Amino acid sequence: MDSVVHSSLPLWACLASLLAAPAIVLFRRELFLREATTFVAAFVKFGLVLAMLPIITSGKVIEFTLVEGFGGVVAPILFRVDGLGMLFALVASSLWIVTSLYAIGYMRGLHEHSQTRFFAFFAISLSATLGVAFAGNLLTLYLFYEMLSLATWPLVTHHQDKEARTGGRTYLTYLLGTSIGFALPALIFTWIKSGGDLSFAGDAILASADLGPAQGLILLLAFCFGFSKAGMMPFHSWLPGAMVAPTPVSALLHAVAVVKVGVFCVIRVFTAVFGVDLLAKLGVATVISWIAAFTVIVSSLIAMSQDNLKRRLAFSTIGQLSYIVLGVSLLSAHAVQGSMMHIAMHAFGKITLFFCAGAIFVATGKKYVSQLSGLGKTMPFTMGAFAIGAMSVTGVPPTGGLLSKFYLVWGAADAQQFALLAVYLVSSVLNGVYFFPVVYRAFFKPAPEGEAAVEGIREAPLACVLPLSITAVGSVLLFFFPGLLLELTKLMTGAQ
Amino acid sequence: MSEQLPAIILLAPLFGALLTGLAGNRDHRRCFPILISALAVSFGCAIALLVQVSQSGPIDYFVGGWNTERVPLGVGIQLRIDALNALLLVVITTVALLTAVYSFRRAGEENTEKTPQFYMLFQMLCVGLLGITVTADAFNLFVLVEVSSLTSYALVAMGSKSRGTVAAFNYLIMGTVGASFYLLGVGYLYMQTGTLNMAAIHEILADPAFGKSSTVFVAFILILVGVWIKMAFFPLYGWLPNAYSYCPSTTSCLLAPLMTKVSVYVMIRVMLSIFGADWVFQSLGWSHTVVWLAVIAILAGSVLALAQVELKKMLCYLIVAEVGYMVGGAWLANHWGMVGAIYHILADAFMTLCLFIAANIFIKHCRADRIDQLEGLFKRMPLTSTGFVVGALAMIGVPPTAGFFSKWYLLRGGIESGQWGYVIALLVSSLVNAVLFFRIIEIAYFGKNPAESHDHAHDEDSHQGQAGEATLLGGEGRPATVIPLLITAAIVILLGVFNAPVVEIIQQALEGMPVVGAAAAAR
Amino acid sequence: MIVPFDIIILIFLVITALISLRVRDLLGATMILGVYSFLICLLWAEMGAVDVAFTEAAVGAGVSTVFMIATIYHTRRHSSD
Amino acid sequence: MEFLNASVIPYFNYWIYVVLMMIGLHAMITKNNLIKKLIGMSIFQTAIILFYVSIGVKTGSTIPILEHHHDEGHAETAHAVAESGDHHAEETDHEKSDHGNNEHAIEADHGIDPDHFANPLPHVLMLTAIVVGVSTLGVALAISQSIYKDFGSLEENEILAKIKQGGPGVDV
Amino acid sequence: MKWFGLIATVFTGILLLSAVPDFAAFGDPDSPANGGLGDHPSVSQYYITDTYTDTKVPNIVTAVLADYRGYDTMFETVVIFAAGIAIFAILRSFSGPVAPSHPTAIDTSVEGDHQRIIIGTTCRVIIPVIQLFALYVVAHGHHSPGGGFQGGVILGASFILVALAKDLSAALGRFSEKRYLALGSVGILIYAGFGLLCVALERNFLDYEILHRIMPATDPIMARSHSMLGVEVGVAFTVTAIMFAIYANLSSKGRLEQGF
Repeated sequence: MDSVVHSSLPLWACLASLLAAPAIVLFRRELFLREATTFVAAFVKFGLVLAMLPIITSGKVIEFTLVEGFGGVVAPILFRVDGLGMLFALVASSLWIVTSLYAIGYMRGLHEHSQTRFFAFFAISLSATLGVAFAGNLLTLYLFYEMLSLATWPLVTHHQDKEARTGGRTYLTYLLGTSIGFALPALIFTWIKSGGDLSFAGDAILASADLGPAQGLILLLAFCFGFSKAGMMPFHSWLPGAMVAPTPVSALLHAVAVVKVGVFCVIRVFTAVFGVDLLAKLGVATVISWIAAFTVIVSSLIAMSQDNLKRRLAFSTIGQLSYIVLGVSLLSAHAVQGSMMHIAMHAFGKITLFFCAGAIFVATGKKYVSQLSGLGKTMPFTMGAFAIGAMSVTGVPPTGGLLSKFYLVWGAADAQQFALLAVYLVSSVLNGVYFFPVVYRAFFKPAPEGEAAVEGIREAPLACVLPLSITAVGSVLLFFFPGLLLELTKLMTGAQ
Repeated sequence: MSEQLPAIILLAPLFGALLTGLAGNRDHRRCFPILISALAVSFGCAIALLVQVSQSGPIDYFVGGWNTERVPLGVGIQLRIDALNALLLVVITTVALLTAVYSFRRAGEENTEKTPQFYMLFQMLCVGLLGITVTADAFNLFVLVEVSSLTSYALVAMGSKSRGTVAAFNYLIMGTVGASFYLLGVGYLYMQTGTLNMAAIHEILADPAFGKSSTVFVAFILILVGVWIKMAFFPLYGWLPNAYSYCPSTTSCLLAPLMTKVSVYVMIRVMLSIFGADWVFQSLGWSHTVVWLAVIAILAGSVLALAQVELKKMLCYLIVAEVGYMVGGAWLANHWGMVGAIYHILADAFMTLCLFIAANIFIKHCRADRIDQLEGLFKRMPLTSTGFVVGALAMIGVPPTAGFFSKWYLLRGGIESGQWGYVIALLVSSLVNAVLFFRIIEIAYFGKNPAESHDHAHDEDSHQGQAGEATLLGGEGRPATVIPLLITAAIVILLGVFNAPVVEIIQQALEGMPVVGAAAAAR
Repeated sequence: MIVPFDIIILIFLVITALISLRVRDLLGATMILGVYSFLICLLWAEMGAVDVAFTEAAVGAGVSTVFMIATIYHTRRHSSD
Repeated sequence: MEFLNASVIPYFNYWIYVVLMMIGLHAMITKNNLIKKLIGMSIFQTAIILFYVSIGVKTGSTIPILEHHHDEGHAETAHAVAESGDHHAEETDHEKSDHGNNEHAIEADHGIDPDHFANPLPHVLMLTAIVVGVSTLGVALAISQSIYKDFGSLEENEILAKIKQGGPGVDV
Repeated sequence: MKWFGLIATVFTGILLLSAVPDFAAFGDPDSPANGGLGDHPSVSQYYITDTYTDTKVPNIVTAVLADYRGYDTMFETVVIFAAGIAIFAILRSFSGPVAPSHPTAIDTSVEGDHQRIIIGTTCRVIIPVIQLFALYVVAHGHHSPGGGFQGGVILGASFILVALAKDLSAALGRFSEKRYLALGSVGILIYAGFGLLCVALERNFLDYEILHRIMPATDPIMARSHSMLGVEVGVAFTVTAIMFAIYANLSSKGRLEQGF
């Protein structure tokens, strides 16, 4: 059993960005100070997460109780850092640094309004994300999950125009609707069934509960659809809607933080709420598998038909998220490991792609795939990074995406689910089909007549290009040095 | 002196009212300090009582000292403070105090020449509500209900809006019917038991012979219907929306959080302390029917709220829905449902207060009360908006606000008792609340609709002229209105985060009057 | 047992109540309400509730009638129903 | 006739109270004129008072005032009562002796037969109820005057029509 | 609305009647309310047998009203007071005098002055008598029907009579607005003051017994009796003031000028 370390580090890691929000508001006139605050907070946060890393890798767990629960009346609000949480926190906090840099370039480049509000809510969103990562029980998880939905709303609707209004409406309708309508009752039902235990520590919450297959299925579905940030069909359409947001938001939140929070919650539900053993006994996980498989295929097909680059990426994200859900629902150790790794791999790949999309928009104002012809010549760094990101998401070596997909496929084989294995393979092909035309068009098609005047390299601002290069390099590095990730995921699957 | 607290808590505002009458007429500026100090004394008493009760159990206080050995229970009037009403006392005094701060200068503007009278009615209303809460005598409760009702009719009718007067008349008619039904019910009980003391009645009714008595049955229905009218439970809610939305702003801040909640308290008190859970849930066996009524109330309240274009009206219909929550929770006939209902009394009082204060500041600021006229307020009034958003989130039930945890307990009760209709209604109403409030937040956040911007251009300019963006709080209301709002918002959150100790106290209260009675436990 | 006196008064009570609600002249209705109050006060006195009867005589038959007339004087005397 | 004898005549007061209450309630709900509503309210409230007073009636009893020759000076009797009060604490059973109208019987309280006096408690309660009734009536009348000032009418349908029109005097 | 009202009324009626056969017979001295239930003797029996020893007040109703249930009565007075303040708050208008041309519903034109003289003279004769009687009712409430409330109403009615016979301003000349509002407050102040005095002497609220310490020449029981008189006077003050206040406001539409 893992030994427990009590430390307030998780709280401070969480608070680092939350406390930065008022400071950002305070410095709203001093642009330099404001952005410096963002950076300092990002680095502090990352540092705090890193500080916890040695403890976690040594096989221990950090716990911290924020609010006590009294005599079984209600669950306490409690932080608990384990391998999975650590992995997610590392990804989120490291990418925040990069995104901050990118956001400054992007927002300044486009002279966006209300930048202060933007940065403040961005910081709050990160706090909520880390809160989810470090949540020690379902109640805390739910609390930060809701906080994240609400804190990102102003970011999604940042443009405050009609489109943003509609997008924001869809966003909240789906996220709040499902979390209140499905997740909350599921949560309370779990609380009753388990006799007042919601903690992730020790055995799975429902491991010893008396639960029939029908109840189990309903509960599982309620959780999976309730955490609709995971984007499983039919509750996926908030994500394309959210693409009205400025690109840094789409990049960090809708490729990393928000959506990954969704799948993170689903993984928690599978591993810590039900437990693999119980699910295997009930045999209900296949239903989820097939829903996820359906989502994977259908979203890839839809992605192919999208001309708006960000929307194409969004549908790709939906598919990739369901990879993770599918992996964890296979209930084999390797697949679960693959799912967890895919959180990180996909994060690096997809954020690169979004950064690229944003950089293209900043530099040229182009939003559509069909406009990208010949762009490889004027924006070689951006498009190069785009190619790497696309490779990673598709799973082509030498990028990190290959590793996680490998584990997923391995897991499917372990579980003897060859039909689902085929789904993985087919969808990888589809990924290629919708990404590589973009790369091809950029590098090998001549620019349209009217724009031929542009000569030489016309990249986006350095603050935009630098981050996307970093994340692209990161994707490649993850292929060569996946040790830490493997270690963290093993901590989780080994514990089962 | 500490054993006299149950009397002093009421006497402070009573003397406050009298002093206001004697001293305030000459100089209106004297009213406010008197009000604040009277309510502060009450508040202190309430806190002291809560501490005392949670440490050493219920307090019995016999007015007139009629509790010697040879005097049977019920000869004099008894006040009884257990954990339940101690909590409620704290809520009432806190809400009253916050509203009092809010009323600073506002009341003077709204009732120029009648400020002392306004404050007298204000304090007498508090006397009534506190009295309802502390008493353990069924008839005394009626008298105090009348004190609070009569003052609230007047407070509603005082406004300058003529529709408010009409609403006050309806309120008066309905209120009188409600109170009379209650009185009649008490009469029926008195006829069967020969006493008016709640504990004594309870003791007599515990005899199973009364399980079938049609008099007791009718008494219960009369009291229940009477209290339902007072709390605006669904089919009987007609008086509430107009009365609360066309009255002066301070009045609405005081009445909306307190009146219905206190009525719910009375219902719970009647159910548990007079009739007893055994009788109500076992002999009567109506809990399914009432929970379904509550479901209808919740859904109807939510749907009607959706149909409103005026902000305060919408909030009023939400109160109707919230009453459904509490009635339903109380009638789930299990422990957690009751805990949820009681916790929701506390939570809803502060949520409603928060929303009403914010709404009143908005309305004053925009000089308009329609939802679509609230454009761009967030930029101009960030603090008020924060308060409003906190209240809205609590209404929706977002953690960690108090609204989430009350829903948590209510849902738990609903699931445990298998009342799925109620569970679904709660969730649907949460979603409707989400739609409602985000519609407002959207309007207030996005600023004006491009289509109709020219209508309000001058409005915008005038504010820019006044404050511009130079100061953060340029467009805010007065500190006296914003500070209570922020305190309330903080309470809403703190009550949520620290719900466990509160629930502990509620459970302590329910130990004295179990929801699942002895008969049910024995089965 | 109930004495016939009671029964007669009770029946008269119902009659006066109905009349006062039927009469369209509000002043008349108020007067008849006064009669009603007076009758009920007699009844209570007969039932042994002298204090209640006394109060009702002073309040129901006396002051509240005056209050009502004061209001009718300032509003409309005729009622539609 | 049998029904009358069995369930109406012994409960005649209660039947009439219900009838009066229905009359009042019906008027409060359906009458169009506000003053008529208030007349209904008065009838409604007196019906309840009638009910309460009826509870307290005892056949063959007298009014709840002990006869008392108070020309004998207070201090002396008070003293005697104080003594007998102490005395009383030991004796708990109320022996029912003949009701005596003399001073002595009153002082030795167990000489009082409760059956000889009407039940005082409903009377007390109803004094309060009457007071509440007149207060409510007063406030209601004030509100109706205020309505008349704003709408020029006391008929509910006319008022509602004016509100709908948003006519003069209506500030919505 | 008509049908709804009828259905609601009939339903209520049936509900109420359904319980009637379960009632104890009318006038039954052994009904639960009158005689108590088995081992629970009814409180009213206690009142009848013990009031005199407890309080030395022969009128049981007064004793119960002002002592046993004095707390109720205090709030009953508060209700009255609240009604007075409420009516002031709703109706009182301070705007300047308005021409008395508004149409009145009732024709009050009196034929000639001689009727006014008759009324005036009669009133001059009977008003003192009424007021004296009112004071008697207040003071004699211990021994006969009556008490603070009834006396107060009568006293208030005598002022109303002044207003009716002459006009409102004449009555207000004797009993001005400032005075009656203050008197209303003072009445409750007296009542609650008695209670608070008991608290100050370390007994429960309204436990008059202890007041014998500060009242001259009383014992605990007479202290109750005397304090009851005191609170009745308080009630009478408030009721007098508020009855007149209500009338004054209602009869002049809150302007306190002419009245009728």
